[in-house]
Amino acid sequence: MKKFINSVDSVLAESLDGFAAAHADLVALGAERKFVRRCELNPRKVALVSGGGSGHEPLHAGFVGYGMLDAACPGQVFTSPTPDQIVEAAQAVAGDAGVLFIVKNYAGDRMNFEMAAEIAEGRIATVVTDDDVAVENSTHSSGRRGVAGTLIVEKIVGAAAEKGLNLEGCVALGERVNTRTRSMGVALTSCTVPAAGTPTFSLGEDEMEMGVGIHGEPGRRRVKLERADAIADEIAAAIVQDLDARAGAEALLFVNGFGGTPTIELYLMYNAARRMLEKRGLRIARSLVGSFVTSLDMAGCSLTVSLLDSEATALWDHPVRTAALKW
Amino acid sequence: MKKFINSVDSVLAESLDGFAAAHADLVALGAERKFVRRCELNPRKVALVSGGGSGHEPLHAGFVGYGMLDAACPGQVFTSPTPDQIVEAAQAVAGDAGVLFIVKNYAGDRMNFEMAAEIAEGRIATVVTDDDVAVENSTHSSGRRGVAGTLIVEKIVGAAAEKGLNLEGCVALGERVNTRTRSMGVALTSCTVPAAGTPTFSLGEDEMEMGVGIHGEPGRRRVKLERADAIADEIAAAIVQDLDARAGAEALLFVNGFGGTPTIELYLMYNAARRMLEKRGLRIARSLVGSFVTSLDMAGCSLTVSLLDSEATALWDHPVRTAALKW
Amino acid sequence: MSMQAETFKSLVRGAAEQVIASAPELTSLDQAIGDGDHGTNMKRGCEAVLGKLDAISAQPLDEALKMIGKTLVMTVGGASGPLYGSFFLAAGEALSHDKHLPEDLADVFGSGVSAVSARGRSQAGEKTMLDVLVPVLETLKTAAGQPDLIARVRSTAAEAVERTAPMQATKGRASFLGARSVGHVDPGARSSCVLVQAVCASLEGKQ
Amino acid sequence: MSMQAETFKSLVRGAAEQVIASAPELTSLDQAIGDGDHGTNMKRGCEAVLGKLDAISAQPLDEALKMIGKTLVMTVGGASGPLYGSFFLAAGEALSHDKHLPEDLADVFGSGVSAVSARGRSQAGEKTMLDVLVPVLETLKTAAGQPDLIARVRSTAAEAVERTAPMQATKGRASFLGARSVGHVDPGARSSCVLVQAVCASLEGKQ
Ligand SMILES: Nc1ncnc2c1ncn2[C@@H]1O[C@H](COP(=O)(O)OP(=O)(O)O)[C@@H](O)[C@H]1O
Ligand SMILES: Nc1ncnc2c1ncn2[C@@H]1O[C@H](COP(=O)(O)OP(=O)(O)O)[C@@H](O)[C@H]1O
Ligand SMILES: [Mg+2]
Ligand SMILES: [Mg+2]
Ligand SMILES: [Mg+2]
Ligand SMILES: [Mg+2]
Repeated sequence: MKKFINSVDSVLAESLDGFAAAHADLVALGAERKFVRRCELNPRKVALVSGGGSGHEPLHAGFVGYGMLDAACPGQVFTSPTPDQIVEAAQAVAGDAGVLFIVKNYAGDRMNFEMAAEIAEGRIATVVTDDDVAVENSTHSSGRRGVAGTLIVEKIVGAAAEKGLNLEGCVALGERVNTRTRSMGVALTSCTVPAAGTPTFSLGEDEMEMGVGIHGEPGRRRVKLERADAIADEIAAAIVQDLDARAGAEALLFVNGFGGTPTIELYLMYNAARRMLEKRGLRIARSLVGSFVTSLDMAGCSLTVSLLDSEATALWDHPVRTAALKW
Repeated sequence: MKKFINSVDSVLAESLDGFAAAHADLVALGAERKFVRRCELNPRKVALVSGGGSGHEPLHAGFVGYGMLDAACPGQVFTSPTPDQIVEAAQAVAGDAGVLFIVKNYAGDRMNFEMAAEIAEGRIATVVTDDDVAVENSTHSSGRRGVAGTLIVEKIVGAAAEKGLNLEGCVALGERVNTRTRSMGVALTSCTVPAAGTPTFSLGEDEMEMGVGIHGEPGRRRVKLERADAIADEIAAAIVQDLDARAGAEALLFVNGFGGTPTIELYLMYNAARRMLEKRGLRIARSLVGSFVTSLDMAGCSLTVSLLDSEATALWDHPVRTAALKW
Repeated sequence: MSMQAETFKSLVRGAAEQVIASAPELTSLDQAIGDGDHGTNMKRGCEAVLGKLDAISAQPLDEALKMIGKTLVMTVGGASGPLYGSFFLAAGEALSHDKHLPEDLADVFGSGVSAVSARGRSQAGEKTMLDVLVPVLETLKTAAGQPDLIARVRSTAAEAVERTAPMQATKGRASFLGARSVGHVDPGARSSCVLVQAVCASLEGKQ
Repeated sequence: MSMQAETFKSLVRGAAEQVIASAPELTSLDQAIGDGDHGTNMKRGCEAVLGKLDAISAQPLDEALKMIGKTLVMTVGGASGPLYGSFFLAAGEALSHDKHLPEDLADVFGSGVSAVSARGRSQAGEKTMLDVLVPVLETLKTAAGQPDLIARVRSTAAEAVERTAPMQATKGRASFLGARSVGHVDPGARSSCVLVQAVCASLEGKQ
């Protein structure tokens, strides 16, 4: 395992300390590093709290700031945060308008946020994201995973909350955006969880894992490495089929790196994905390219498509001032 | 070689097409993809043109936009752009105030920009960056390499040009910033040049290359992998010794990923580097953490320290609107 | 309370140490069909319990179990944190309301199992820890009072964990794998088995 | 002009093809003490020359050499692009001003070498292409008019390239390595040798 670390037990704490120090103008770290919150709170707006296992940086702490989240709770690497973290984060940022939890659809995340919602005081509502189309057989009862599309939900609902939308409105908007958002990823290499010390899975020199999850979970299948166009085509097909979009529909295309894939390749994939989506009748009206929802050091990427309407577009364009997203 | 590509010959072209499409609101691609330029030009300001081999994305094209570069010339992977590219870029963005070339100190870059300056019309001046302290023996006559500190020169001079500083002023400022900026990098793995198909060098499971260049050039020496604190300490010592800063001096700390190292590790390194620099009497007043000056898919990072004065700080803080840096 | 504080303490210590010792195995099971953190999660939780063991065993049994549950909830995270946490919270709660050990062991354990099932919206057969906990509960019921109860619980747990291998997961992270989850033992089932076996070993040692 | 267009064309084609064939070797030399692109750079430039070969060989020799130089400058990039480009531009320029082939071969070649040296601010002994070009120029001067000129040029180039191995680079990318550049042949010296040898082979075949 080749990583910049001092000890596997302190990776998260040291990384959070660095994050908070580097962005002290935007965020503050809660006691015992239980959460990251905005420096400047607005007590009249709905407070957005998200969180999840670490190892997906900059998700979620990198999205704390004006126009997006109010607080984020970092769990241990790939491990949901605990209810006390979430409760304390909610209490630290809650104003008069209630608190919205944005939770990726994993058993652990859902249960910990659920326990937090049972304990915390004040009005709390939850939006669950489940944008990953990788798992074909939807008969299994846990539903789909929440992956990179979560960023889009957080951005759009974050902007709406900033503009004064109430808690019910934020829930409805979040669910609507989630319903119109689909993602799928592919891994060229495994990630290595620091505490585990060995790669979560292993791929041959000519193999890739199609439909991989952001925790290194196996995906649809292990196949021979393909050309970028073929990869983009397969993912675009899976997404478009599932989205059931009308021809000419406007969409946001988000090409997300998993941590070990460099920018030059991400833009090449964007170029391929855009062509594959346009071929299928979508019009790419907004774009995001970068490593925002990572899986530690995994080489790979995911494509996310989110259908836009004028409301969603305006909220996407609304100013945002966080460590990882700024415009 | 596991990369998202279609063919090794078209990597750059496809990645540039993707970049230009994703950021069509900010940049436009020149004919034959010879350069990337701002959409909106200001003919009264000094035009900043940079460029160099590709494979370091988002450097330089990602820094084209308000407050930073006017154009960037992408060469083939790790290969300086050719004089015709540079001449056409200069002609496309030149206004009344002249053109400033910002060139990293490599024989190829210097010669190609020099030939371009000989050919192009109008007033042209050049600033050469050489911030890499890795090479200890400075008796060799090529001087030092220009690496991640180039970003800082481009940002600060870019802001000054936006505010109306003339060509001579921009040269003087660029040279001053360069003189006050030092970097050094370390690699945990090699990069793989697509056209070469194999890693440029190979490191054992427990080895790192201390002082590596951003093209995978060997560095000071190959040593056993160390803890993050020890790595940060060695680099900080080399930088501080070379900078010869007075105690209490304010500095910008830039922790730069090489492409294969994820954000969680970069913030951990930032945390370590900050402590090591503070121990040596520097005060970290500004920070940047991310993969901005990469070396394809190399795992590793570099630390850059730039001494600040109130002018440099104000110019660093000045708004910037590019694909990769925005505030 | 019929169980002495010292006995309880050594029982908890034994169980926690067993789980910590099996952390690498739990992690590698989780690498196969999950995200490779179950061992680390359980180790962190058990270390937290060991760190508070004096305070825990100073409490009456019901409060002690709740403290264990709370500690697990606050330190384990992931799916297993709320689930094991809920188990001990509910078991402690049952003892606070008219249940007594050892006579109501099956009921108390059953309260814990129900809490896991409620929190996880899951039941036996979905390739989770419940596929060990539910069979163990059955044995606790059917073999209650029998002299070979402990031995039967041990073999129930050992067999149950193996039976998760051919199952296809429909809950938890492994469910995202669909058919590819088949052929691997569930990590949470394994940690439940380790816990049950460790408690059995303590009780046997005491006999 | 004493050299026929057809001969010149096949000479250029032969040289370009030789460089293209040796691209993998050039790249692997560059991986050792540079950035691993020298073969790709030279291949790209030579392919561009081949693509324009009809137009190039339709020109008078001085213009043809300048066109080659310009093509290399515009397609190779890196350090080698301006250097080889300057070589051919200057050699063509020399022919435009009173120099003639074959009698002024050493002068014409010398103009190219001087241009490399001026553009690169470098000289022989710094572990670059000049460590082949300068010795070749010496041989062209000292052995001018001798019957074994071509053979002597070939052996000069072959020996010169090997002599770059023990040198420590003080120019180009390898200079950043300091003492670690010792022990490796310089990639640009090697490509110069390939070019010189290919021209020699063409001329030998013609004799
Ligand atoms: N809904 C559920 N009901 C019961 N047990 C579950 C459920 N979801 C997960 N589990 C159990 O939790 C275990 C995984 O725990 P752990 O790895 O610590 O959490 P995570 O899956 O969040 O990484 C699984 O092996 C399974 O036994
Ligand atoms: N200043 C110089 N003078 C002469 N030759 C040089 C100089 N700098 C570099 N070279 C030659 O160029 C070669 C490298 O070419 P290439 O790999 O194509 O460019 P780059 O170093 O920019 O990647 C070196 O091996 C050396 O022979
Ligand atoms: Mg987990
Ligand atoms: Mg190069
Ligand atoms: Mg797990
Ligand atoms: Mg090179």
